[in-house]
Parts: sequence; structure tokens; C-alpha cells
Amino acid sequence: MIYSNKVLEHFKNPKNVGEIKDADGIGEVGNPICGDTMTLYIKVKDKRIKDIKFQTFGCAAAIASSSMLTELAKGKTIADAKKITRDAVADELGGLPPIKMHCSNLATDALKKAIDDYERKHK
Amino acid sequence: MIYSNKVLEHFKNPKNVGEIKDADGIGEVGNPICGDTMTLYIKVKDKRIKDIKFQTFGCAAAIASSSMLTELAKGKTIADAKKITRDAVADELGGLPPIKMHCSNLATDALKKAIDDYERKHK
Amino acid sequence: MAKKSIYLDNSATTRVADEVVAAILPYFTENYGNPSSLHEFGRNAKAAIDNARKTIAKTINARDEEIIFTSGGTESDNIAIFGAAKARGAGRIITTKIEHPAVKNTVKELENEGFDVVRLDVDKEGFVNLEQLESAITDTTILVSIIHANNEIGTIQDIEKIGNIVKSKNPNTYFHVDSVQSYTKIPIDVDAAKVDLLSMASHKIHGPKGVGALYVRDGTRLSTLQLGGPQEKNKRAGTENVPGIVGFAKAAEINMADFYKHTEKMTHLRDKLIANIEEKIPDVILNGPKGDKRNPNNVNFSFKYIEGESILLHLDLEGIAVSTGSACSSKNLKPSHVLAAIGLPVDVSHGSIRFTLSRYTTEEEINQVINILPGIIEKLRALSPLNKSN
Amino acid sequence: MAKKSIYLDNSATTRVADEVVAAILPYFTENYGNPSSLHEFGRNAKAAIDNARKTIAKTINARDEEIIFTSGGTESDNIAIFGAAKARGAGRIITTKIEHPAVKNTVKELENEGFDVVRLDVDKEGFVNLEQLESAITDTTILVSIIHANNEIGTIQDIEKIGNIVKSKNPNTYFHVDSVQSYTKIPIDVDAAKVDLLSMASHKIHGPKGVGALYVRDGTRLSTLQLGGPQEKNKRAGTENVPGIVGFAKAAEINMADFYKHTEKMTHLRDKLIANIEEKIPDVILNGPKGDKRNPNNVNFSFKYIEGESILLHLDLEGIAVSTGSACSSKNLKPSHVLAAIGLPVDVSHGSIRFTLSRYTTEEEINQVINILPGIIEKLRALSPLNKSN
Ligand SMILES: Cc1ncc(COP(=O)(O)O)c(C=O)c1O
Ligand SMILES: Cc1ncc(COP(=O)(O)O)c(C=O)c1O
Repeated sequence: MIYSNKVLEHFKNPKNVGEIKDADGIGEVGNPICGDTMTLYIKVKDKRIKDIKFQTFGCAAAIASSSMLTELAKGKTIADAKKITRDAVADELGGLPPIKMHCSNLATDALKKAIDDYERKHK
Repeated sequence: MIYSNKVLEHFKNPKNVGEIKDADGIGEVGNPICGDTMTLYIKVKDKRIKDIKFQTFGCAAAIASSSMLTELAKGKTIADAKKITRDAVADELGGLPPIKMHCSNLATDALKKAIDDYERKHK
Repeated sequence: MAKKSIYLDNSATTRVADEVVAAILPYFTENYGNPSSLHEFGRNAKAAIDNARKTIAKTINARDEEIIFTSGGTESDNIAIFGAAKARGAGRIITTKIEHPAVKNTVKELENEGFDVVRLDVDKEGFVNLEQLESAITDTTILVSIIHANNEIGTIQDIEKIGNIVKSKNPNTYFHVDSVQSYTKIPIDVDAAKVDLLSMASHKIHGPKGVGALYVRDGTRLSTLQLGGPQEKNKRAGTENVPGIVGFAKAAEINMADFYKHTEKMTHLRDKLIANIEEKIPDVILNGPKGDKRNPNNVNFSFKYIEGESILLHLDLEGIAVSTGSACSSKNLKPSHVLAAIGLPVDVSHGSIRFTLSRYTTEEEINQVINILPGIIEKLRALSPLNKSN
Repeated sequence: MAKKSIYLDNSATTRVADEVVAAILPYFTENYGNPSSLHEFGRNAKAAIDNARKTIAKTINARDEEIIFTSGGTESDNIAIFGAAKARGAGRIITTKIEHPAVKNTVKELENEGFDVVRLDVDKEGFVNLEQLESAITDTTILVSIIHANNEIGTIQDIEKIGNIVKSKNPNTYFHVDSVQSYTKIPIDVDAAKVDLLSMASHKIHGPKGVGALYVRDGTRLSTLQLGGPQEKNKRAGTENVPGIVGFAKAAEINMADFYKHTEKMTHLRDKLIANIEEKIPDVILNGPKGDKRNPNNVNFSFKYIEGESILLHLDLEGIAVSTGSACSSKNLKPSHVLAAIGLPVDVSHGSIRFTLSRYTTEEEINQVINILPGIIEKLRALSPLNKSN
């Protein structure tokens, strides 16, 4: 498993780690393939993601993807955040080993679920 | 194929090599197993092997067995010479690799044939 | 490789001993003959592998001609299992649920081909169920294949007891032992344990990679897998790896020479590492037994709420090399079948780390692991959604 | 080994090059990781075998991922032939009467299992009958396996012509080339020759024993023989012989770097030895062709009326290492099937000697052989009952 430097950076020092107690939306996903799980919290203001935090149980790729996703989503409008793809996450990380691509899926799925949760609660 | 020193000695400097032009008995044998062939010449006087010579087309074991056999037979009475076994030849050589035991057979067979030849001609 | 690296992955492979390198070198550039050649170069090479055979045979109370050299542990396992099965034609094969893939996948293939396979359960420390074994052995049982010391969790099976059960139930059943992890760490006597086939690998004992051995009890019928020249008494064709064989024998010799010294040192450091992890880190599970039924070099812990590859990589960043039974780190993303067999839930097995020591492991190295590990575990747990205390 | 020994048995095996030893050493005691391990030791080992794969691939115009590493030439041949046959299930296999036992005995086993085998004749110089080949290829033909340079008599088959015949008659037929003796001595381009499978061995090219490679064209269906871990893309299980692989690639690199220089030197010395033997010794037969269709390192003569093992041992006593096709020297006491295939009578093949040169062979060494050999032949002929002039 050869990870890019970018992956290793985000793995060593992940951004936006933790829980948001009064989150506006929460997304929880489990990875049926390898058992990784992730929880994503968002705080929304003026249709923009003002704050975002995550907790991940998973490998370096899962942690780095989670961290990168939160960086990409932070400050974006909900509409724009919805457009973040798993490939975008992987690309920003300088690529992921093919067998680990599902890890960036996990992160984008968690974001989608958090936004769904937010929209359900705030419609 | 590890040969004893005694085999190598007889192989390097075989005794009693050559032809006896006026031999009293000649024995020629071919080895069906590997294709070796041997010709043995004896000169007999007073029922004793006075002279003995051989020519061998074969491996080190065949050459050494031929040489050793001639050494063993030389000077013996015909009756005693008949008693030389292939094991005796091999033992005198300090043993032969199992796969090469047939080579000492070749030598004793050639001697038997030479004695037969002598006895046929001189009965 | 940074000088200060701490290598604790000795069940994956080991550093070649300096004495072994010295023993190998002349066979590269001086005595480089082919053992099949009749000239002096060839005879020297032949003598070298004959000596090596003698050395290896002595370590397990076998006779020289019962040792054949292979390319490694996997090939030894394949020759033993495929070789025996194909020679016997049909019947039952009994093995365990905690075999190395070299045995597991070989047996699976034979099952696909129609052999009747029984896989014995193990208890939560990884010990084979001997009653189940006894009742599984039938008249049609051709082979029992058991891993001696497990490569993941270190559990040592009682091969003497197993051998006696096998042979008293059906003396025609061959008994194969995969001793790749136990060889030169746990005493083995093929006669006492009634073993017919025993697999060994050089690179697990500070010998070179690319060479192994298989003990084949005289009279055991084995179909030959690799065909070609008449090497290794027609049991394994191909030019012999002379330098590798010489190095393997040297490694075995070194390990056996100070057997108790090096196994006692490993045992001490192993137990120190276990005790300290249990003391300093909450929510851990030791996989495998404690005490003298555990391979002297093996420590395996599950760290709850976090994932093994992440622990491994953090340790790696600190220069500490270990391995994991995590699904994420395996090429098929499946969790360890060994951890599953001892009843570990998937999420827990996901966070398992194996530390495997060698004769070269020092007390300072273990101390450093003890210092560094708790911080890493804490840091990763802070990230985890599973951690209740978050 | 006496310093002054003259080693002319380089088709049996070769001296490991000093540069190769230097390349290997760090992988014994520094970068000793297992390529499957995720930590730095493992990643370094993985990088090393990936680089080696690239190096080997380049030498035959293949892609990296088409090279798998094995334990030697015999294993490569076995994987190619058994692997292809088992993947295809049934059909015709075409080979020649002059294959190495690693191919010959593998094909024989498949014939016993029910495959339809055709063995092509060769002419008296050892060239395959191409018309016979063309007419033998049917719709059911699954594999054609041809030795590139013959190991006994050095005959080089025209694999480009053969590959084109094979693929134009039946594009679904796999084409396997045993290039163990030709690799890095004769240019090989797997695309130009339409080769699907190609066997190579390290120890024939000044690399270490215990390692080889098989080229497997992308898309070729091969059944896996050795089961276990997922190494070598599931085509060959077992911990990779990292130092061996690194050494093999280094050897290939060295040979390819001065390809023309070393093959031209060997060719010159080969032809000098041939010319001198023909001139100085009566009643000799050169086996194999002359000129550029002969492997640059191979000289093979039959010395009438005398036996090969005896010649070999006399040369050995003078420090000259050669090999023989004599029945006496083979473990089954059968004369060489290659010499029989070129029509040599048994008694003549009995007296055949192979001299095989390497990049290290010097003019002085060849001169010394030329000086010593005639006396030995004469001495043995004086012993021989077959020698008409006696
Ligand atoms: C118990 C066991 N058996 C077999 C093997 C396979 O040995 P090798 O990697 O030498 O082919 C291993 C090595 O991982 C092992 O631990
Ligand atoms: C043409 C040929 N094929 C295959 C082999 C077998 O190779 P190895 O001895 O490395 O197993 C040899 C070596 O003798 C050979 O000359």
C-alpha cells in the first residue's frame, strides 16, 4: 500500500477532527467492504457549511479522505458541497491505491447523509 | 558421482592396458545398460593366468574395475580366477557408487568369457 | 533505512544473520558449481548441500535423506499437501480453521477437486479441539495438516498429542505439520510427534529468502509437483539453490546452538511487552494464550475502537515495523480468518496488531515501543466514532 | 577450488558476478523486509522487486506486469506448461524432441493425463522441422513449447518464424519459449516472435541460484500451481526471494549493457575452440550447427571410441570443468535424448563433451584446453577396444 505524501500528511495531522455537539446535520456511514465507519457533523449558516467535523474508524486512506473532504466542503454552499465527488477527494489527495478508492466514497457518502439530515430537519 | 581414491587411481593409471596378440583366451562383453564395452585377453601357462590385458570403452568405474580385475586375476589359477566376484572387485576399489555396480560386473563377465574361450580352445 | 528502526515483524521475515551471509558468499563466486555436475565445482556444491541436509535433519531428529530442499514455506506446504493428496487419490483431509494461506488455499483447491475436507474449530486462545479431531479421523482419512505455532496469534499446538491421536486412530493417515513459525523456536522431534511431513522456511529464522525444506518420512508416498531433472531424489526438480541451502543450514545451526538463550530472551521481552500494554492501554484484548504455549516471539493485541492499518502506519512513522490483521491492510479486504476463528468480532479484529520479536530484539527496543504506543492509540481513539468515551 | 581452474560448464550454472553480489548484500541485512508488509522495510522490498521487474521486462520488450518471478528455470517451465494446459483443459500440445527435462517431463506427464502430444523432429544440426510444425497445428492445439537455444548442442531455433507459423495457423494456441540458455545471449523480442510465455533463469546468466522469471503475455490464461498468499498477482504464491530477484535483474542489466561485446568475445573463443579441436583431434563430430545459429557459448563434440565421463574426469584432474551427454554420467544411464534426436548413434553420443563458455572465459583458458585435450583423447583411445587403429 503506497500512499501519496498528501495522504500521509492528512493521515498524520487530520483536519476538522471531532464532534459538533449542536450539529445541524449528522451523517453516519459504514463501509460494508472492509468495515470502516465514519460520522460527519455539519453546522450550516446561510446555506453555507460553516463548520464541519468528522470521526473515522478506518485506515489511513479513510482518515485522509475524511480530512480532505471536510477541507473541501468547509465554507461551500450546500449546493456546491453536494457536487463534491469521490474522485475529487481522491484527486486532491494525489490519488489513492485502487483498492482504497472506496474510502473516499465513504467520506462523500457521509457528507451526503449529513446534508440530507440537515435538509430533512430544516425544510 | 563420487569415486573413491582407489577408483580414481586405477582410472588415472590403469594397469594391464592393451591387447595380447597371441592370447589364449579372449572375452568380449558389452553392457546393455549403458553401452560400455570391454575386451579381455589372457595368456595361460600351467593352468595359471600368466598375463592379462584389457581394453575398455566406458566410464571411470568401468576402467577402474577392468584394471582392478586384471590385478586380482593375474597369477591366479584358472580355478581361483573363476571365483572372483563383482563384489570382490568393487570392495578392492573401496566401493563403487550404487549406480555403477554394473561396471564391476562387466569386468568379471569379461574374465569369465575369456576363460570359457580358453577352455573351449584347449580342452 | 534509518539506523534506529525497530523491526518487530519477524514472523513476516527476518534479517539475515551476519554469520549466514558469510557462509553464503563463497557459494556465489567460488564454489558456484551445479550439484549435478561431475567435476570438482559440482562435487563441492553437492557436498555443501549434503552437509546442509545433515544439519537440518539433526535439528528435528530426522535422517538426512528425509529432508528435501524447496523454495520456501509455501512450496513445502504445497508439496506436502498436494503431493500426499495426489499420491493417495481420494479421501478425507483434516486441517484447522487457523492455517496459513499456503495450507488453507491448497486444501481448499483439493476440496474443489472432490476431497472431503474437515476444518477443526479452535477455542478462544486458538487451541485445536482434540476431541473433534479424534472423531473426525476415519478409515478414509489420508492427511491431517496442522499449523504448529500460529503465524498470527502464536498459539502452539501440542503436536505430540495430535500425532498420537492421528496414528492411533488411523496409522495410514499422514501427519503434516506446518512448522514455518515454530522451527528453531520450539523443539521438534518428528519421531516423538509421529510426523510424516514437516514444512520449514529459511527466511523466518535469519536465513535467506527463496529456500525452505520439507521433511518427508521415509516411505511416505508423495506425488511430485515440479517436474524436470532428478534433483532431490526426484521429489523436486530444478537446479538446487546452493548458496540459499547453505545459508539456511547455517541459520538453523546458529539458532539451535543457543536455543535456550535466545528463546528465553524473546520470551522475557514478549511477556514484558504484553504486561505493559495491558497495564498502560485500556480496552485491549490479547489474542492467543499466555505462557509457554505461546510462540516465544509473538505478541498480538486488538485495540478496540480503532483500525490496525492506522496504528501500523503511525508506528511506522516512528520507525517501528509491525503487522496487522486488519481487513483494510489485506489485499482482499477480508478480516483475518484466524481472529475470526477465535471468535473475535470483525470490528475488534480490525484493530489488531502483531509484534513479532527475534533474537536481535533488545530490551531498549521494547521499552521504546512501550513508550510510544499508548500515545498513538490515544490519538487514534480520539478520531474514532466508536469510542464511547469520545 | 584451485585458482587456476578453468570453468567451461556455464550452461550448467555460472559464477555470480561481483556486481550482482554487491547488489544483493543490502537485501540480506538492511532492506530485508517482506514485500507484503506495509511498513518501510516492506515498501523498500516492494520497490526493489518492482524495479527488478521493470529491468527484466525491458530486456525482452515486455511490460512490467507481464513478468512473474519464480524459483528458477524449471519452475518457470512448469508454470507455463502445466499452467496453460490446466487452464485450457484438453487439447494438443506440440513440442520438440530436444527439450530440457523441465519441459520434456512436464509434457510427458500431461500426455499421461490425456493431452495429445506431438514431438517435432529435428534435423542433424538440431533444427526443428517447420513444415511438420505447421501441419501439426490444428484447431485443438493449445500450446507450442520450443526450446530457444538448446542446452546441449546450442542450436538456436528461429522463434520469430515459429511464432508466426503458430499464430497464423491458430491464434488461440499459446506459444511458450524456453529461453533459459538463450536469455541475454541472443536478442529476444516477445512481440516480434509472438511469444505468450517465456522462461528465464538467473543462475545461467551470472545471477544467483534459486530465482527465475516467466513472461506471461497479458490475457494469457494460466492455472496457478503454487497456492498460498496473493504474491505475483496470484500467479505464484510465497514470500518473494527479494535478494535473488534483485541479483537476477542486476545480472540481466550487466549482460544487456555490453551485449555485443560479450557475445562477440564468446563467439570468437567458441569458434577458435571448435576449429582447433577439428584440426588437432581425429575422429570427432561437432554436434549442432556452426555460425550464427549456434549459441555463442556452446561447443559440443563427440569423440569417437571413448566415453564421456572418462574424458570429463581426466579434464577435471587438469582443473577443467565440462559436461557430458554420456549415458554413464546420467542418473538413469540413458544416453542424451538430444544427441539421439540429431541421429547420433548411441556409441558416439557416449563420447560427447560439452564446453560452455561465459563472459569470463579468456583466450588463455581456451588455449590451455586446446593444449591439454588431445593428449587425454589419445590416452583414452589407447584403452579402447573400439579404436580400429589400436
Ligand atoms: C505458518 C506459515 N506457513 C507458511 C508460510 C509460507 O512461507 P513462505 O512465505 O516462505 O512461502 C508462512 C509465512 O508467512 C507461515 O507463517
Ligand atoms: C533449456 C533449459 N531449460 C530449463 C532449465 C532448468 O532450469 P533450472 O535448473 O534453473 O531449474 C535448464 C537448466 O538446466 C535449461 O538449460
